[in-house]
Amino acid sequence: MEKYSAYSLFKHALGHHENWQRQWRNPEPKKHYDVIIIGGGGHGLATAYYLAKNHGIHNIAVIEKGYLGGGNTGRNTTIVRSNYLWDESAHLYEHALTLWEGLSQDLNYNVMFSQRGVLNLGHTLQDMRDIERRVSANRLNGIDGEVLDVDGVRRIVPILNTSKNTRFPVLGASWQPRGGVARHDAVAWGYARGADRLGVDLLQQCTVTGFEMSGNQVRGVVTNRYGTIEADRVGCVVAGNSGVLAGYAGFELPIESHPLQALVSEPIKPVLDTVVMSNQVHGYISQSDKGDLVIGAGIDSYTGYGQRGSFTTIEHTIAAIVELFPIFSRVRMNRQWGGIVDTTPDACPIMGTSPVENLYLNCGWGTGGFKATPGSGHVFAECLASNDTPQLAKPFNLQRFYSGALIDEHGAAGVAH
Amino acid sequence: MLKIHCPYCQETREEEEFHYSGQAHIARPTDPESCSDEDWGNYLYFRKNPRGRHMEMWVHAAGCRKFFNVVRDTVTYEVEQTYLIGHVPAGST
Amino acid sequence: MSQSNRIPGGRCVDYGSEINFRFNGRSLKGYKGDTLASALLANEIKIVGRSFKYGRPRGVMSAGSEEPNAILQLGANPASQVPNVRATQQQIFNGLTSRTTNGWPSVDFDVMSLVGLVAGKLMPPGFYYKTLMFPQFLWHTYERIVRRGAGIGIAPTEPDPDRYDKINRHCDLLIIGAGPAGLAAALIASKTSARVILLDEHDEAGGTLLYSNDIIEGLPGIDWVKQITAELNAAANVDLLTRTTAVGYHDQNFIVAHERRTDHLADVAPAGFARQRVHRIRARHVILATGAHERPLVFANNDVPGCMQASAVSAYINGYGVRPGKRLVLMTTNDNAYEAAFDWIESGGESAVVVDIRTSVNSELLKRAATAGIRTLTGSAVFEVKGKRQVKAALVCGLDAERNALIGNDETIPADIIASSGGWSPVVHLSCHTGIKPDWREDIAAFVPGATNQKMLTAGAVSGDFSLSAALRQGASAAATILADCGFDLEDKATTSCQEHTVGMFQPCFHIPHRKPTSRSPAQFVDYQLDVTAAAIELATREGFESIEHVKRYTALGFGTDQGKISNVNGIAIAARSTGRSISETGTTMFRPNYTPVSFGAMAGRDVDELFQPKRYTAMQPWHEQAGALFEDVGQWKRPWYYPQTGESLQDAINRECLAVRSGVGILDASTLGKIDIQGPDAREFLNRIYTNAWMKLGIGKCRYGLMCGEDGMIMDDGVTACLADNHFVMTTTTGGAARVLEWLELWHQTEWPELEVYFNTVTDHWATATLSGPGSRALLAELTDLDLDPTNFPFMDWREAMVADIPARVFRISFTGELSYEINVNANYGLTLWRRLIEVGEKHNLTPYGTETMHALRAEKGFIIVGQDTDGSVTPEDIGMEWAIARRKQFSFIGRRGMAREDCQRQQRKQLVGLLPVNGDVVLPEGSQIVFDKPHQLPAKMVGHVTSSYYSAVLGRSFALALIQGGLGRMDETVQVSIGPDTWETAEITASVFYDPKGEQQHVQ
Amino acid sequence: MSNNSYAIMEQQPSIKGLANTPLVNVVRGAIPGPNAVGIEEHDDVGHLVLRGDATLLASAVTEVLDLAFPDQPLSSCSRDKTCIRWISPDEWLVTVPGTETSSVESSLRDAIVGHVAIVNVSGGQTIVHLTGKHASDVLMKSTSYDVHELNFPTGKVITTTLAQAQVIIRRLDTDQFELVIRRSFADYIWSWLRDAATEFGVNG
Ligand SMILES: Cc1cc2nc3c(=O)[nH]c(=O)nc-3n(C[C@H](O)[C@H](O)[C@H](O)COP(=O)(O)OP(=O)(O)OC[C@H]3O[C@@H](n4cnc5c(N)ncnc54)[C@H](O)[C@@H]3O)c2cc1C
Ligand SMILES: NC(=O)c1ccc[n+]([C@@H]2O[C@H](COP(=O)([O-])OP(=O)(O)OC[C@H]3O[C@@H](n4cnc5c(N)ncnc54)[C@H](O)[C@@H]3O)[C@@H](O)[C@H]2O)c1
Ligand SMILES: Cc1cc2nc3c(=O)[nH]c(=O)nc-3n(C[C@H](O)[C@H](O)[C@H](O)COP(=O)(O)O)c2cc1C
Ligand SMILES: [Zn+2]
Repeated sequence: MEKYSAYSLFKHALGHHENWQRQWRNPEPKKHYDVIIIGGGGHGLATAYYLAKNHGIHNIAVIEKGYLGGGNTGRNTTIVRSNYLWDESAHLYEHALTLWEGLSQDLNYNVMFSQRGVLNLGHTLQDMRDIERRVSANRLNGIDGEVLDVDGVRRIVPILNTSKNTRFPVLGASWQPRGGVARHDAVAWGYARGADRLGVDLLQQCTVTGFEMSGNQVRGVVTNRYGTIEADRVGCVVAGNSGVLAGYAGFELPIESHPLQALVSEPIKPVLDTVVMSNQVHGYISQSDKGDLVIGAGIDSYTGYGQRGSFTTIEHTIAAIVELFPIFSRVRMNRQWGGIVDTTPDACPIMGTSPVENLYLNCGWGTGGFKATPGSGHVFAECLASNDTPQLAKPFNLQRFYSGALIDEHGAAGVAH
Repeated sequence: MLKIHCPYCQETREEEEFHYSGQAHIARPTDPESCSDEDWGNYLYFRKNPRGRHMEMWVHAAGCRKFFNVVRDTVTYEVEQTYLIGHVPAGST
Repeated sequence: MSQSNRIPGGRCVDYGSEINFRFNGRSLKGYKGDTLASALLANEIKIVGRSFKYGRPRGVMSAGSEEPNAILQLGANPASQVPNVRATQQQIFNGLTSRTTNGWPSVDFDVMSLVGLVAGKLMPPGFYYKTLMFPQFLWHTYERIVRRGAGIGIAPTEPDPDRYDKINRHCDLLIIGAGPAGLAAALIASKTSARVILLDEHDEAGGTLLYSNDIIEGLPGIDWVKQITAELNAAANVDLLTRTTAVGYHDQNFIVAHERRTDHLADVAPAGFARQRVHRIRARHVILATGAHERPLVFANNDVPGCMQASAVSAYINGYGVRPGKRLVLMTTNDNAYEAAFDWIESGGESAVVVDIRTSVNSELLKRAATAGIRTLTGSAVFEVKGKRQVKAALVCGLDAERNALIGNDETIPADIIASSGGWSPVVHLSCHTGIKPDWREDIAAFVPGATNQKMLTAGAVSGDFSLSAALRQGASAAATILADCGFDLEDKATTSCQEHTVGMFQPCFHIPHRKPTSRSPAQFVDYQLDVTAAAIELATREGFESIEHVKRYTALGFGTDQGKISNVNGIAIAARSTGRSISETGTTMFRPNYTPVSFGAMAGRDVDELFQPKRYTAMQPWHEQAGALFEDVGQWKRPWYYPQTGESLQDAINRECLAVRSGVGILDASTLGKIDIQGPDAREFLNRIYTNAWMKLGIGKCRYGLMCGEDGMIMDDGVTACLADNHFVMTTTTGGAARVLEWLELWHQTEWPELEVYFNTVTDHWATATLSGPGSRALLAELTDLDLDPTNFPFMDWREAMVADIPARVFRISFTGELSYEINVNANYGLTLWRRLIEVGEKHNLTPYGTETMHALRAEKGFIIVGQDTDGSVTPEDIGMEWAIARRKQFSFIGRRGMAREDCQRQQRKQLVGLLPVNGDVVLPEGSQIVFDKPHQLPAKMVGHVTSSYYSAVLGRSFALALIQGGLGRMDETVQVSIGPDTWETAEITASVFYDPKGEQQHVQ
Repeated sequence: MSNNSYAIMEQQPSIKGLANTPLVNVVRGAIPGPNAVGIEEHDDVGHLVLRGDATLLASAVTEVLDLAFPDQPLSSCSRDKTCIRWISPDEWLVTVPGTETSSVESSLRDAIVGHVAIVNVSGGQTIVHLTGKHASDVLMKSTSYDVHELNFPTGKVITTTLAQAQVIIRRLDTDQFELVIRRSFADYIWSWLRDAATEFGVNG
């Protein structure tokens, strides 16, 4: 694989960019793979990459029904942070954040991971208690973060409406400086290119429509394009479609798939250099390097696979943004879209074995899995390679929904994305 | 933006008036105490989550406050029918 | 050079009303009806912007919402700024202030363009993924430089002075687009009683008829339009909305339309008027009559100012009375575009040359051209533009049969405008918003709306039939079909006649070859706004980005504020060719709302400022305000937080309020607690199932505290329920939980236990509640009631009906402070009077009003929990030491019972609610602080719990807290370390959770 | 005067003038405009919620209130100051002159046999009339329900959302609507309506 650098750009410029190599091949599938990953989103591609890179397994296929990174990876608001409340999640997301910090170099692909800091605003006394609790927990977990009062918030985001006279005045915030955003597409492409170089076959426009089973064992996958492809192990990393795939294997999951929407404004000159999130008024916002405001909405209440949600959700989100940033009232919304998020009862992922042998699950990341992409792939690769659940993944097994050992990020921390 | 027929108000109303209430026809086990943790977990958390025809409950929260069932396609978002709690959808055998 | 390009005959402008406006600091003139674009062209302004990536000069390209280049900043002052206004859609008004956004030092001379010239080659699509990675720590610095180039316009720096509005509309028929097709449809519908809405994004109805030379019903098109619009305006059943764009087509025929009500009048809307309005339209049926956008062709340097759509040339000449130049070269693939050349010559243009890529062209047409003095070249193309800051000439050459290569010799034809028409792209956007794909039609080389499950028909150019007669016919017949379907009688089905030019053979063509390969030719722009070239698209596919969605994401094709209206199809065609697929196989990218951008203000509507969310108040609010209370947000409620006296800090006030309750008497407005009236023979049984404790034996006149869990066994709400009569109870819930609990009760009743005879009704708002608390409360209450307050007759946890201050009341002797308390409930109409009387009479008892903060501190001293503060959805009744509230012997397996028996809920070492006393009694532990048993030597540390509630207790003279701690109940008197800041620890001792009056003597007081 | 099964309580003091309506604290006053929208509170009304089977309630209502019983969804029956509105298949809202509230409640209780609930909610809600040529425009800005006369004729009652609150709306006439609103939302709804009506002018 040719190395990307300023020099390579210069060199190719002289050749009128006629000689760039493909970033990945368009291979014909083999009959049999050691591991098949279903789902060519960030998590699936990262899994394949780390399997090949760290575990010496190269006979791998990633099967993607559309185009690489076209699922939630390509439609999220790209917020990356690790300041989760419970130890189990904090450790997992911090593991991911550490990987983010060297990802561009590791992949030789600039994923534009921008550590511009993430603010979670508090508007009520209970918000502030929750913030204190989370930041205190982060501190003891070795995760950066501080509690800011309203002056502190104003210093970081002067354009935020911090007046006392708003409907829900800002009382303070949690602040994680190491948090930020990344260029979502580049994450998928960087992993794809890295995996391809290590021999992974990326099969696009190919839908898995069933499993080849023998008893309670998965032996391969059935596809619409290439028929049956055999595999020793199958990792299912299909986010919003996890329930559908589980259905093919004959079981149900504690997952419901909901539309989650986002929108962008027209590009404006940079005025917002951090990520601002507010649960109380329900808006999430950052400004991309192109200049558009990238805004995340609340989740739609009903289930849906349509990659679109209700207009009311968009209206509420925009009202929240105008409430927080009155100067954006005359800025205009350009485009909205939706993804299908796989929500679990405790807003935490499911990683590890499934009720069916040889089939491994990595799903339930819901509204907030983009930030976990490197960590999820790294840990899940270990899981697939070792046939054992790594320490970081253990608490996220399916069993917790029977034992009751839920990791309630949702009730207790109440922070989405 | 859904439009849902409330079988009680006998009118089709805007989504804003309703709350979604999850998969329909999940009966509470009659004797919870004799359920295993697994049975109970299945009842509490595990869902069909189909891509396509879905039977689900809604409540006319800002209207008559009645719960009822809806058959909705989760891809096209078309509402096929609504029917009362305790009933089965038309066309079922 | 004032309006030197102005000519007579513009149909949309009023030559009698001169308008003064500003552009880049210059004062210019135009006429009423002009768009900013037409007025700039009239004033011979060529450069209206600089391109995003390469800083190239750009001019007006179109006359409508498809405009990619003329994106200006509007606004006369810091609050009225509007970024990214399309000059082609903005009418001018006196005082309009506009400027270009990119280009330094000026848009006419931009230093960036030099950088673009040199560095452009280093910036192929995706270049940033390939560089700026080393060294790792420098990315942040690189990014700051990258961000300097970001954005187009500038956000205002001050809050918006304007209001916005929303309105809900319902109709039998919504017609989107008021061109001939839409008008014909509306005309039919106007003669029925159907409810009809016709909307058009343009300043006036008419569509292409505003600019064309068509004759309808013997009238010039424009006159026909005026006649029809007058009829429609007069029809009571038709709403005709102009300046209103359908921006989103959502499921089940829900259409969002954006109306610009005052943007054409002034910077800021007249007082009382909404600047813009969002229409939320529910339509039984929709007719999509959105017409088509003309596609320019892709050739070298096709972005130099002076390059335009052919139809835009006609629009400026006929519509606005502006001929944007003198010498026209027009390249076309079809007959229709010739009209622009005719218009040019007729309006006095010096010369026009038509370069037709077709080899065989309708001879009539050629004859007509010759007669008009228009030179025509067939089988040829303009392959390159000469000129840097404006068009100077066209390089023209012959094409081979496949149109893949140039043949013969170049000819340089001088020109100041080069127009092109590569055919038409139906405006399929809206039809696709609900997730369907458009269909490619090879015969017309265009995408048309695909089959949809919405109740929608198409008419006119959007359906792929580009003739006027078809537009009129299809509009009428679509309307007739729909109206018949809705059951309306149609009296008049007569069709509208028109005079039509023949539509000749059309030659699909998108990208004009150059002598050099695409990668080496001068830039051939596809997406102007984002500087996406044909070479960029080819490069993307070469690098493996083959899916059209990948091409879009890698090159940014169609990502701009125009969403690629005129560029996408060209881009798709180029991608298709370079991947060896057909256009149909390649497909389009996904269409999404908004069709054109909508200001956030309009999307938010009235849900801003004071009305952002309801503020809920109790009946006593006027008094609280007078008393200077500060308020706490609890859900949507505003609750008095505390009542500071002059000079008091929060802590001072709380201390004062707390001591008053502990030693005298205080009064709290407890009206916000949820209250549910429960009636029916099975009310008790129902309570038994829904609460964890037992209810069968609660007597009339008695109250009981209840804990409510979810099926998972976790606490979800709590409150006191009183037995009013055998079949009649009133339940209280937490303030925030009221609505949820009521829905919860209904859920169980309606879906699981319909056989239970019971009804629930909210009475939260009906009862106002004033709570007297403290040892002095009895004496105070006694002054205002004849109720026998003797504790033997009115003991703790009883309620009585009585007159209080001459108002009928229900008095509950329950306590959330641990003191003798009376909660006085009256019909809320009398709440304020009751309160005032209590305050008045209370004066001599030293009655002190207290707020939620004091209430919280007092209850915490007693170890009473607050659901949501001391619990968080992961806490069972056992965890908070409330086994006593679990009636395991109940017959029915109450909600939560099985859940709390699960393995993990029964494990040892769960977190349990305990008290905490900081060793240093002056330190109030921050609520939320995490707890460890021993100070950690390294991170991550093992946390064992957190502080849930923490206060300074005035009565104890020290701080105290409640905490959830692993196995806490078995660790009494042990010390823990509380992390109260970076490297700051506080030692605290685990204690029982009741700090004050553990025996309850105060609340049971005899 | 509770009997053993249900507590019925006279909740209105005998002394006059102690009451404050939910709209005690709002800004009133006219905003000039040619076709001003009337926004006016009608207080001193007793509100009773009836829950139960139509078959149990119908005859008692007719007997006690001298009104036909609106058993059809979304219908209402009224006479002078008394009105009964269908709310749900087992719920009706009765309004009567304020002073009659508990006597009506008692009479209904006495007249009904079987499982029903009667709840006095007079303190929890109030009635606002919206009148004038633009009254329906104001409603269109406030609710997604189709208030066109063809869909929402005089006498029809709906429970729906008004801005971000809930409301019961009855059409009294072409240009006249009755809104039943909750006390705690009253300030919000009042401000909302005035704001929405500003472009037309406000009487109220
Ligand atoms: C609007 C929105 C905003 C969000 N914001 C954030 C945020 O700010 N921060 C954050 O951390 N997270 C965010 N998320 C969540 C985040 O996007 C996801 O958790 C994450 O991207 C999931 O990655 P993935 O690789 O697991 O799934 P995906 O990227 O969805 O990949 C799954 C892939 O599986 C493929 N697939 C499905 N079924 C099949 C099949 N049968 N055969 C073959 N392939 C199949 C799909 O096509 C898809 O490409 C957001 C999500 C959305 C929708
Ligand atoms: N011969 C050709 O090649 C050719 C090609 C295209 C069009 N035409 C001519 O164009 C006419 C077609 O008539 P028509 O009525 O179909 O189209 P039209 O272009 O005349 O009218 C469409 C109208 O829809 C409006 N519109 C588009 N999108 C909108 C939106 N989202 N919201 C609100 N308004 C929107 C436009 O402003 C426009 O006024 C005929 O006269 C035809 O001859 C000819
Ligand atoms: C972080 C982010 C930024 C985006 N910025 C833009 C943008 O500036 N312009 C645009 O048209 N779309 C933008 N999009 C949206 C995409 O065009 C697209 O809608 C989204 O990836 C979902 O795909 P789909 O619409 O094809 O289903 C952005 C998406 C993301 C995730
Ligand atoms: Zn209903």
